[in-house]
Amino acid sequence: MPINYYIVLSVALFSIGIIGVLTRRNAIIIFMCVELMLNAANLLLVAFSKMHNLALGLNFPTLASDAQIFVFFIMVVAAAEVSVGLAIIVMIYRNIHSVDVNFLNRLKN
Amino acid sequence: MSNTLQIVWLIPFLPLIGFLVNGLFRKQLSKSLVGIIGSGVILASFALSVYVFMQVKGGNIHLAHYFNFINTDSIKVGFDFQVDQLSSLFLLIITGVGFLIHVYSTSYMHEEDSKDFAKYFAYLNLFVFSMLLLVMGGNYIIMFIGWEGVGLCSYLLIGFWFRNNDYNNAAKKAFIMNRIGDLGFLLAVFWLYNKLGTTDYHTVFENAGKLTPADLTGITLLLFVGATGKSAQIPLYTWLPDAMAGPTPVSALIHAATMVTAGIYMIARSNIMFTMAPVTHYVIAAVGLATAILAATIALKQNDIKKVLAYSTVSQLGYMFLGLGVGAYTGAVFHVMTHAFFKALLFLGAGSVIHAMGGEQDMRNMGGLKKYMSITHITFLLGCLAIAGMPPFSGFFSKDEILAAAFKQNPLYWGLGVAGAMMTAFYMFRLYGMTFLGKFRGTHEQEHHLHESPAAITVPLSILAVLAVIGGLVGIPEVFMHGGHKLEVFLEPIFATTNEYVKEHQPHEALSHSTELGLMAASVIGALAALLFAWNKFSKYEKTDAAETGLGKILANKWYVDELYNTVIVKPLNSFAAFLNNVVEKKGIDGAVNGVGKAVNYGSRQIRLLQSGQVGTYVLLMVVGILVLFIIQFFL
Amino acid sequence: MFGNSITIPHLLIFIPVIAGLVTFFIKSESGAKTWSLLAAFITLGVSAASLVYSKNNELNGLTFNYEWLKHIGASFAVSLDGTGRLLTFLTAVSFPIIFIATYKNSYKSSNVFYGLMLLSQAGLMGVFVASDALLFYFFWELALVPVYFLCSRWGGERRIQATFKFFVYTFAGSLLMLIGIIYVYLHTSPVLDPNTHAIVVEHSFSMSYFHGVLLSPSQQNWLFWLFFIAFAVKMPIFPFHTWQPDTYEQSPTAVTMVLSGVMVKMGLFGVIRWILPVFPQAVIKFDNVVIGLSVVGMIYASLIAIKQDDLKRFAAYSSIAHIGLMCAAIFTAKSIALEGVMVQMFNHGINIIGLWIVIGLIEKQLGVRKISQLGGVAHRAPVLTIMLVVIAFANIALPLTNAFVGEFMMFTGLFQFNIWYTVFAGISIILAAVYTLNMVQKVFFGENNDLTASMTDISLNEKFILVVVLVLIFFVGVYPQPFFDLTKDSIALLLTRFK
Amino acid sequence: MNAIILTAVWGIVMMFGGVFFKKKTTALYWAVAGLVLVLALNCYELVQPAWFLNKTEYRVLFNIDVKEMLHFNSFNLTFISIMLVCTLFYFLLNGRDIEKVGDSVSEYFALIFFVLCGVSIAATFNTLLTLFLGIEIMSIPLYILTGSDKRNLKSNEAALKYFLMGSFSTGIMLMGIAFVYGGNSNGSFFIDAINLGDGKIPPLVGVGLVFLLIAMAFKVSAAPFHFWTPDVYDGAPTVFTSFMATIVKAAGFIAFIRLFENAFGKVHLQWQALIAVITAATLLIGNITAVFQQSVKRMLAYSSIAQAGFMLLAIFAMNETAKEGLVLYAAAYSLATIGIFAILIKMNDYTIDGFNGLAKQQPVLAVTAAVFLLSLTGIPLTAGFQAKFFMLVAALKNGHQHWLVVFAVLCAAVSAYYYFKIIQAIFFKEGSDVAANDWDISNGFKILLIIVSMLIILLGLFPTLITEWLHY
Amino acid sequence: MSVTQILFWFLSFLAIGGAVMVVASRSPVNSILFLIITFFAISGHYILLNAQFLAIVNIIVYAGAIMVLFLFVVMLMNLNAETEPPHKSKYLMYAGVITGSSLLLLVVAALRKSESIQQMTQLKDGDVGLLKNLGRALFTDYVFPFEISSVLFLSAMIGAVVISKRDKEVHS
Repeated sequence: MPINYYIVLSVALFSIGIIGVLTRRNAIIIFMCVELMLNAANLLLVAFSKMHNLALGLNFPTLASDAQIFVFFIMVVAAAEVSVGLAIIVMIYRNIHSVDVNFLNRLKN
Repeated sequence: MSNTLQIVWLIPFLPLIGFLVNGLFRKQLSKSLVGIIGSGVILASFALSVYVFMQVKGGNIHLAHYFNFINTDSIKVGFDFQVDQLSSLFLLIITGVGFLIHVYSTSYMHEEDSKDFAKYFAYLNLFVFSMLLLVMGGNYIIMFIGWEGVGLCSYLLIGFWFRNNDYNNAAKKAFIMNRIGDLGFLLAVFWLYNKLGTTDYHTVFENAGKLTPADLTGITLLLFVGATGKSAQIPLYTWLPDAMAGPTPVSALIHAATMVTAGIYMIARSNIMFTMAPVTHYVIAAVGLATAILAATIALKQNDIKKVLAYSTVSQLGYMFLGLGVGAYTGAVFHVMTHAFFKALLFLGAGSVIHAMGGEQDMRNMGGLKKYMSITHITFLLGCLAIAGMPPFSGFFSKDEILAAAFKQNPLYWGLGVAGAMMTAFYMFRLYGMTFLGKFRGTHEQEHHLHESPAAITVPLSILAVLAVIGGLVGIPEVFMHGGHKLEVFLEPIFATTNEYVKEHQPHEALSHSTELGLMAASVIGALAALLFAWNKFSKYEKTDAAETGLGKILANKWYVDELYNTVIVKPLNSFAAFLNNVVEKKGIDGAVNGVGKAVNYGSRQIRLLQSGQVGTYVLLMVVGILVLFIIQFFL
Repeated sequence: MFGNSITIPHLLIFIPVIAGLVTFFIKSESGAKTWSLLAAFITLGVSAASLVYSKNNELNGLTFNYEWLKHIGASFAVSLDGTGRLLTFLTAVSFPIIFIATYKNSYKSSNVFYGLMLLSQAGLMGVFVASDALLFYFFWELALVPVYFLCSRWGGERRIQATFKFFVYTFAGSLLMLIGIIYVYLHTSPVLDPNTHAIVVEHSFSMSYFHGVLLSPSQQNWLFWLFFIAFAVKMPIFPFHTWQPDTYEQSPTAVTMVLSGVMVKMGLFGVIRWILPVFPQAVIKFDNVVIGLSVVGMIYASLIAIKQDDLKRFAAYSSIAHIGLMCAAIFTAKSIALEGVMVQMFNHGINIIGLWIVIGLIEKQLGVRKISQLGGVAHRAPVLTIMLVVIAFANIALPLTNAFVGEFMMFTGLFQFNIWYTVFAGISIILAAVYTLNMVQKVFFGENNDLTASMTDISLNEKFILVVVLVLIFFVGVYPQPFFDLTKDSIALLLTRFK
Repeated sequence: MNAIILTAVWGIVMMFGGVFFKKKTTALYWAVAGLVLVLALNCYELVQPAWFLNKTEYRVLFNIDVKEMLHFNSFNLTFISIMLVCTLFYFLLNGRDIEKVGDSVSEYFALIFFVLCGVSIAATFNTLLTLFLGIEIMSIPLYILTGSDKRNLKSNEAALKYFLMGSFSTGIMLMGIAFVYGGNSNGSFFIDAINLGDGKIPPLVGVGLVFLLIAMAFKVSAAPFHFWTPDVYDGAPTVFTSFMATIVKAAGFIAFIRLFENAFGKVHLQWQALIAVITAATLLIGNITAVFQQSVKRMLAYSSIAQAGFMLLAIFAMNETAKEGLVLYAAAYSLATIGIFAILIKMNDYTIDGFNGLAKQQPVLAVTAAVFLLSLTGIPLTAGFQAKFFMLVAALKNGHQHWLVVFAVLCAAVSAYYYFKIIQAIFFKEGSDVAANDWDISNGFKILLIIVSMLIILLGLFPTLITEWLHY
Repeated sequence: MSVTQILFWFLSFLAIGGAVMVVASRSPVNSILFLIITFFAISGHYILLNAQFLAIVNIIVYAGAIMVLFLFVVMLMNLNAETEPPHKSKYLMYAGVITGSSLLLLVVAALRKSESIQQMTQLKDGDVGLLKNLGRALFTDYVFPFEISSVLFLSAMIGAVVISKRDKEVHS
C-alpha cells in the first residue's frame, strides 16, 4: 500500500476529531474526539515506521521499533491524561451538574 | 596719534555707570543726587564728546578694539568703536541735547516719587549709553546692539507709567514695530556677513564694490527696512505718535532728537553701499517723501499738542530720508542736527506747556499762553520758525539743501517736498496759534495754575532756542557764501568714496545758482504764505463741537492707517493664532497623539471580544490559525 | 569590573547617584534639602574643574573606559569633549540654582523628591558624558524615569495623564532609537586586539566605532529617522511637541526647570553627538525637511504662545520656538550655526530656568498662573519685575543678553544655508517680542487687582539666585568667548564629517 | 541529570510527606530544602566542566545512560539553574499562600516538583520522544494545579479549558511528530538527525514542522493559539498562575528554541515568515488586549502573552545572541512576574484600583512592585531592559524582516501603558481607607522582595552574570 | 485486489465511519461505542502494519480500559441523548465542519508534490512489532523514557486524588 493512503486516512481521522471538538458541547465527547486525534497520530506513526522499515530495514533492523515504542508512550500519556481529564470533568459535574462546555464562560474578555 | 582718543570708551561708559548707580541704589539716593548723577554723567560725556569732536576735526579719527565679542573660526566680531566725523557729530548731538533734556527732566519729573525718579534717570542714562553704542560701534553688530538697546529703552520709557494700559500698549507697539525693522537689519547683516565674511565698517565699505548689484540692492533694502522701523517711516511709522505716551522729555530725546534718527545715521554710515544701489535710492526717496507728506497731512488735523509734534517728527524724518534717497547725505545729516535742536526745543516747550496746564495736552483747551509763559512762548516761536524753514533759522538751511538735491534728482520730488514744507509751516503755526495766541480756553483752575516753568526747564529751552536759530549757520549753501558749508567740509571724508562714485557713475549737472535761489525763494514764499494763513486762522481759534467731516475727518483719524493695520494684520494674526491654538494644536496634533491612545483603547475593547470564554470558539480560531499558517507556509 | 581610576565624568555621574540614594534615607526635610544642595554644589565644583582641567578638546581628552558588556562590545565609556563639558556644566549649574530657588517650597516626603531630583541629574550627566551608544541609551532612559515619578507625584491636577503621555511618547521614540543604535552597531567594524590583530568582539557600541561606521545612503535614510524621532520628541520640535505644554503645566516648578532647562538639551545633544557624525549623508538629504519642520514649528509655537493664558504653557511654547531654531541651526551643519547652538544651549537653559523661577514665585505666592487673572505685579514686587523683564528680554534675544549671540550666529548659519528659511524663521523674532511683551504687560503692568494686591516682593534667597541668573545672562551676553573656546574643537571635529 | 532525577524523587518524597506531615508548614520547609538540594546539585553539575576541564570523566551524581535522549550542556544546565532559583524565590515568597489553596499542600508541592522535572526534561531533550514526555510531564500536573481550588467555579472552568485545549495541542504535536518522523528519511526521532534534504524542506517534514510549531506556540501561548492563557491564568489560584506564567512558560520557550534550532535551524529562512507572523500577532494581541483590563491578574495574563511575543523574537532570530537573550529574558521575566504576583496575592482587591495608595500603606511593596513593573516594561537599569535589548540585537542581527522589530518596540511602548497604570495607582492615587488591607506581611517577605528586585537591577546592570554561564 | 488491500479498505471505512458516528451520534453512550469500533479498526490496521503488540495494547488499554472508564463516567453522570446539550449554533457547526475539512484538504494539498508519499509500506511482513523486540528496545534503549513516564503516572495519580478528595474545611 502506498503511504499516502495511510496519510490521508490519518489526517481524515484527525480532521474528524477536530470537527468533533469544534461542534460538540459535551466535554466528554470533546475529550473523546481528542483521543481520536491521538489515535490518528498513532496510526500515522505506525504506518511511517513500516515505510522506513521497508526503506532502511536491511541496515537498521530495529528501526521500526522506535516509532512503535513512541506509540506505546503515547498510549501511556493518553491513559494518564484520561485519568486526570475525567477527574476534572467529574469535579465540574459535581459542582454544576453539567458537562456542557458552553456553560463555562465565567472567564472571558 | 590716536592716543588722544583712547578715552572714547568713557563716553558711553559714563552713562552706563550712571544707569547702574541710579538703578541699583534707587531706594537710597535722594532725588537731587539722582538728578546730579544722571545729568552729570551725560555732561561729562558731552565734555568728552566735545573733546573728541575737536580731535576729529583735527583729522584724528580712531578705531578702537577692546575685546573679542565673538571670535571663532567662522566669525570674528570685535567689540570695536569707530570714532570719525559722522559719529563725533552724533556724539555731540546725543550728549548735548541729551544733557539739556536730563537737566530739564530734573524739574519735569520732580513730582514722581524718588524710586521712580531714579528709575527714570536710570532708563534715560541707559538710553544714552545705547545710543552712544549705536553711533560709536565699529561694526554692524555693535551698532545693532545699540540699535536694539535704544528700542528697549524706548519701550521702557514709553511705558514708564506702567499702570496705564494704553501706555503699555503704546510701548509694546513701539517695540514690536521696531523689531520688524530690526529683522530687516539683521537679515541685512547676515547677508553682508555671508558675502564679505565680516561686518566691520571699513572692510565692508572697502569691499562694497565686490558685491553684486543684486546683493547690494538686497542688503541696502533690508537695511532700509531696519531704518523704517527705527525712524518711523511708512509703513512702520504708526508707533511714533503713540509713543507720545511717555514723559515729554523722553519724547524730545528719543522720539525726536536721537533714536529716531538712528536710521539716518545708519544709512549715512553705509552711504557707499546705498549709492551703489540705485533701486534702493529710489525706494528711499519715495518712501521718505510719501512719509513726509502723509505725516504732514495728518498733523494738520491733530489736536493733541504732542501728537502734532510727533507727526511733524515723522514728516521731518521723511525729509531726511528724501535727502538720503537723492544722495544728499550731508543734507540729511545736517537736517538731523538742526531737527534735533528745534524739535527737542518744541517738545520741551510743549512739555513746559503741558506742565503748566497740569497735564492737559489738548490744544483746544489752551490758548493765550503767551502772556503767562513768556520764555516758553518765545523759544517755542523760534522753534516753529526754524521748522517752518524760515530763513535764517536752522531749518531753512538744512531743508533747502535736501530740497535742492531732490530737485536735482527729480523736480517732482521738489514740488511735493515744498508742498510738505508748506503744510509743515501751516500745522506748526496752527499749533502755535492755538496754544499761545487767542484767549485761554481751559478751566479756571488751570488758568489759576498757569505759570512760567522753573529755570531747569527754561534754561535748556533757551539754549536749544539759540541753537535752533543759529544751528543752520554751519551749513550755509554755496549760493550765499563760498565755503560756508562747514558741515560738508567736515563730513567730507565720510562721503568721499560716495562722491567719487557719483562723479564716476551718475554725473549730475550742478544746479545753477539762479535756479537754486529760485527754488529757495519759492519754498520760502510757499511756507511763509502757509504760515501767515495759519497764524491768521488760529490766532482767534474758538472751540467748536462740530465734528470733522470729509477729508478733515480722514485726516483727524490719521487716514485710518491704524485701523487698517488692525484689520489686515493684527486681527487676522490673532484669529490665526487662535485657530492654531484651538483647532490645529488641540484637535489636530494633540488630537492625533491622543487619538493613538484612543485607538489603542478602542482596539483593546474590540480585540478582547475574541476572548469569548467559549472553548469551541477558541478552538475554532486556533484551527483557523492553523489553516492560515499552512497557507503561508505552503501556498504563498 | 570597575576601573581602577575615577575620572571627572565618573564623578559627575556617581556623585549625584550616591547622594541621591543617600537622600532617600534622610528623614528630615531640611536635612534632605541641605544634603542635596551640598551634593549639587560638589557636582558643580567637579564640573567647574572639568572646564579648566584640560585644555585639549580631543574627544578622548577626558576619557576613561572599561569593559562593561564585553562580549557584545559595550563598555562603560565616558568622556568629555567640549560639548559635553558645556552641557554637564549647564546641568551642574542648574541644579543648585533650582534647589536654592525652590528652597522654601515644601514637598511631601521631600527626601524622595530630592533623591529623585539628584538621580535625574545623574541620568542627565550620563547622557552628556557617555561615549558608548548603549550607555548613552541607558542614561537616556534613566534620566526619564525619575522625572516621571517627580511629575506624577508632585505635579498639578492633571499630572498623571500629562506625565504619562510624556513618558509614553518619549519612551516610544527612544525605543525606535534603540533599534537604530543596534542596527548601526551591527554594522560597525570588528574590534581588533591591538597586538595580535585578532577579533575581540565582532561589533562595538563605542562612539568612535559608530563614527567610523560605513552605511549606505539608503540605510542612513531610515536610520536617520529612527534616531531623529527620538530626539525630536525630546527636544521637542513640531509636530512632536504636544506633550510638552501639558507636562510643563502639570509638573512641579522645580521639575519643570529640569525638564526645560536641561532635559530638552538631551535631544539637541543627541543630534549633535549621534546623528550628525553617524549619518552625514542622511543629514544632507533631509536637512530641508528638518529645518522646514523646525522653522514652521518656530512660527507655529510663537503664534500659539500668544494665545496662552497659563504662564507655564506660555513658557513651554516659547521654549518650543527657541528649540526649533536650535534644531534648524544644527541641521545646517554650518560651523557658525553650530557654534551658536552650543552657546545657545547653555543660555536657553539659564534663561528658561530664570523664567520658571519667576513663574514659580508668582504661583507660590498667589496660587495662580493664569495671565488673565494677574496684573500689576510690578507695584508690589518691583525687584521681581526687574528680574523678569531682564529675563524676558534675554529670552527674546536682546543684544548684550546671552541669547543674542547664539541666535545671531544660528541665524547667520541658517542664512548661509538658505535665505528664505531665515526670513521665515525671523518672523518668530517679531512674534517672540509680541508674546513676551504681552505677557509682561498683562502680568506685571497695569493696575493691581484684588489678587495681586497681596503680592510681596521676593525674599533674599530668591533674589540671590535671580541675581546669579542675571549675572550669567549678562556675562555670557557680553563675553561669550569662553563658550566658543570650549566647543571649538568639537565642532571642527564634527564638521570633518561633512567635507 | 541530577535535576531530573532529584526533582522526580523529591516529588515522591513530598507525596509521601503528605501522609506524615502534621502541620501544613512542614511541607514548605521540606520543599524548600529539596529545592535547595536540587539547585545545589544542578549547579554542581553545571560548574563541573570548569573544574575538571582536562578530565574526560563527567561527574554527576546520577549517571544514567540515557542513550543520548537527553543532552546536557552549560546552556541547558544554566537555564535549569535559573529556573530553580526562580522557583526557590517562588516558594519563599508564596509558600504561605500555597498553603491557603487547599488541604493537599504537600501534594501541590509534589506536583510542582514533577513540573520541575518536566521543565528539566524539556530543557535537555534530544529526541522528539523526550520532548513529548517532558512537555506532558509539565502539563498534566498543571491541569491539576489549575483546578486545585475545587469549590471555585472559575478554577474548575479554567482547569477544564486548560485540559481540553492542552490535550488538543498534544494531538497536534503528535501529528507534527508523526509527519516529521515520516518525512525524515533517516527514520529517527533524534532532533539533530532529521534529514532536511538540500534546498527546500521535504513536504512531509514541512507539514510536521508547521504542526510542531503550532503545538509549541500553544505551549508558550503565542497568538492565535493563546486563547487558553487569559482564562486559565485568571481562573487558576493566583499562586499557581504565578508559577505557570513564569517557569513553565520559560521552559516552553527553551524547548521551543532548542527544538527548532537543532531540528530545523538549517532551514531557518524557510519557516521564518511563520514565526514573524505569529510574533507580530502575539505582540499585537497581547499588548492591545492588556490595555483595557481592569483586573490586574488578567492584565498580567495578557502581559505574559505580550512578553511571549518578545521572546518569540529569539526564535525568529535563531542565533547565539537570541539564545543568550532568551535565557536572560526568561530570568528577567520570571523574577519580575513572580515578584509582582507575590504582591498581587497579598492584595484583597485584584482590580487596578485595589492598588491605589499602596505606596503610603506599604512602601516596600510599592517600590519593589515598581521595580518589577519597570523591568517588565523594559526600562534600563532593570533586567527587563537587557532582555529586550538582547532580543532586539538578535532580531536585527538576523537581518530579515526589520518591520517586525519596529513593530515590537512600538508594542513595547504600548506595554508601558498598562504597566504604568499600576504604577500610577500605587504611587499617585489615593487609596480609600475602607479598602485598607489587614496586611499579612512578614519582614521576611519584604526582605525577599527587596532581594528579588535587587537581583533584577543587578541583572540589568550586568547581564553577563547570566550570559557568561551559557558558554564555556 | 489482494486480501490485504480489501482488509485495508474495509478497516479504513470502518474507522472513518466509526469516527464520523462518534461526532454525529447524539447519545454519549453511542459515541463511546462507535469510538470503540474505530479503535478496533485502527488495531486492525496495526496488525496489517505488522505492529501486533500495539494492536493488542490498543485494544486492551484503549478500547478496554480507557473506554470503559469513559463509559463508566457517562453512566455515572447518567448522560443520554436527552441530557445531551444541543449542538452549537448552526454557524459554529458549519464553521467547524468547513475548517476541519479544509485542514484535511490543505494537508493533502501540501503533500501533493511530495515524492516520498509514493513510497510503499510493507504489509503483513516482518517481526519488529513482536513483543520480544519491542520489549528489548524498551528496557535497553528506552529505559529512561520508560522510567520517567512513571512520573507522569504519579502525577496523574496525585492529581486524581487531589481533585477528588473532599477538603476538610470549606474555602471561600
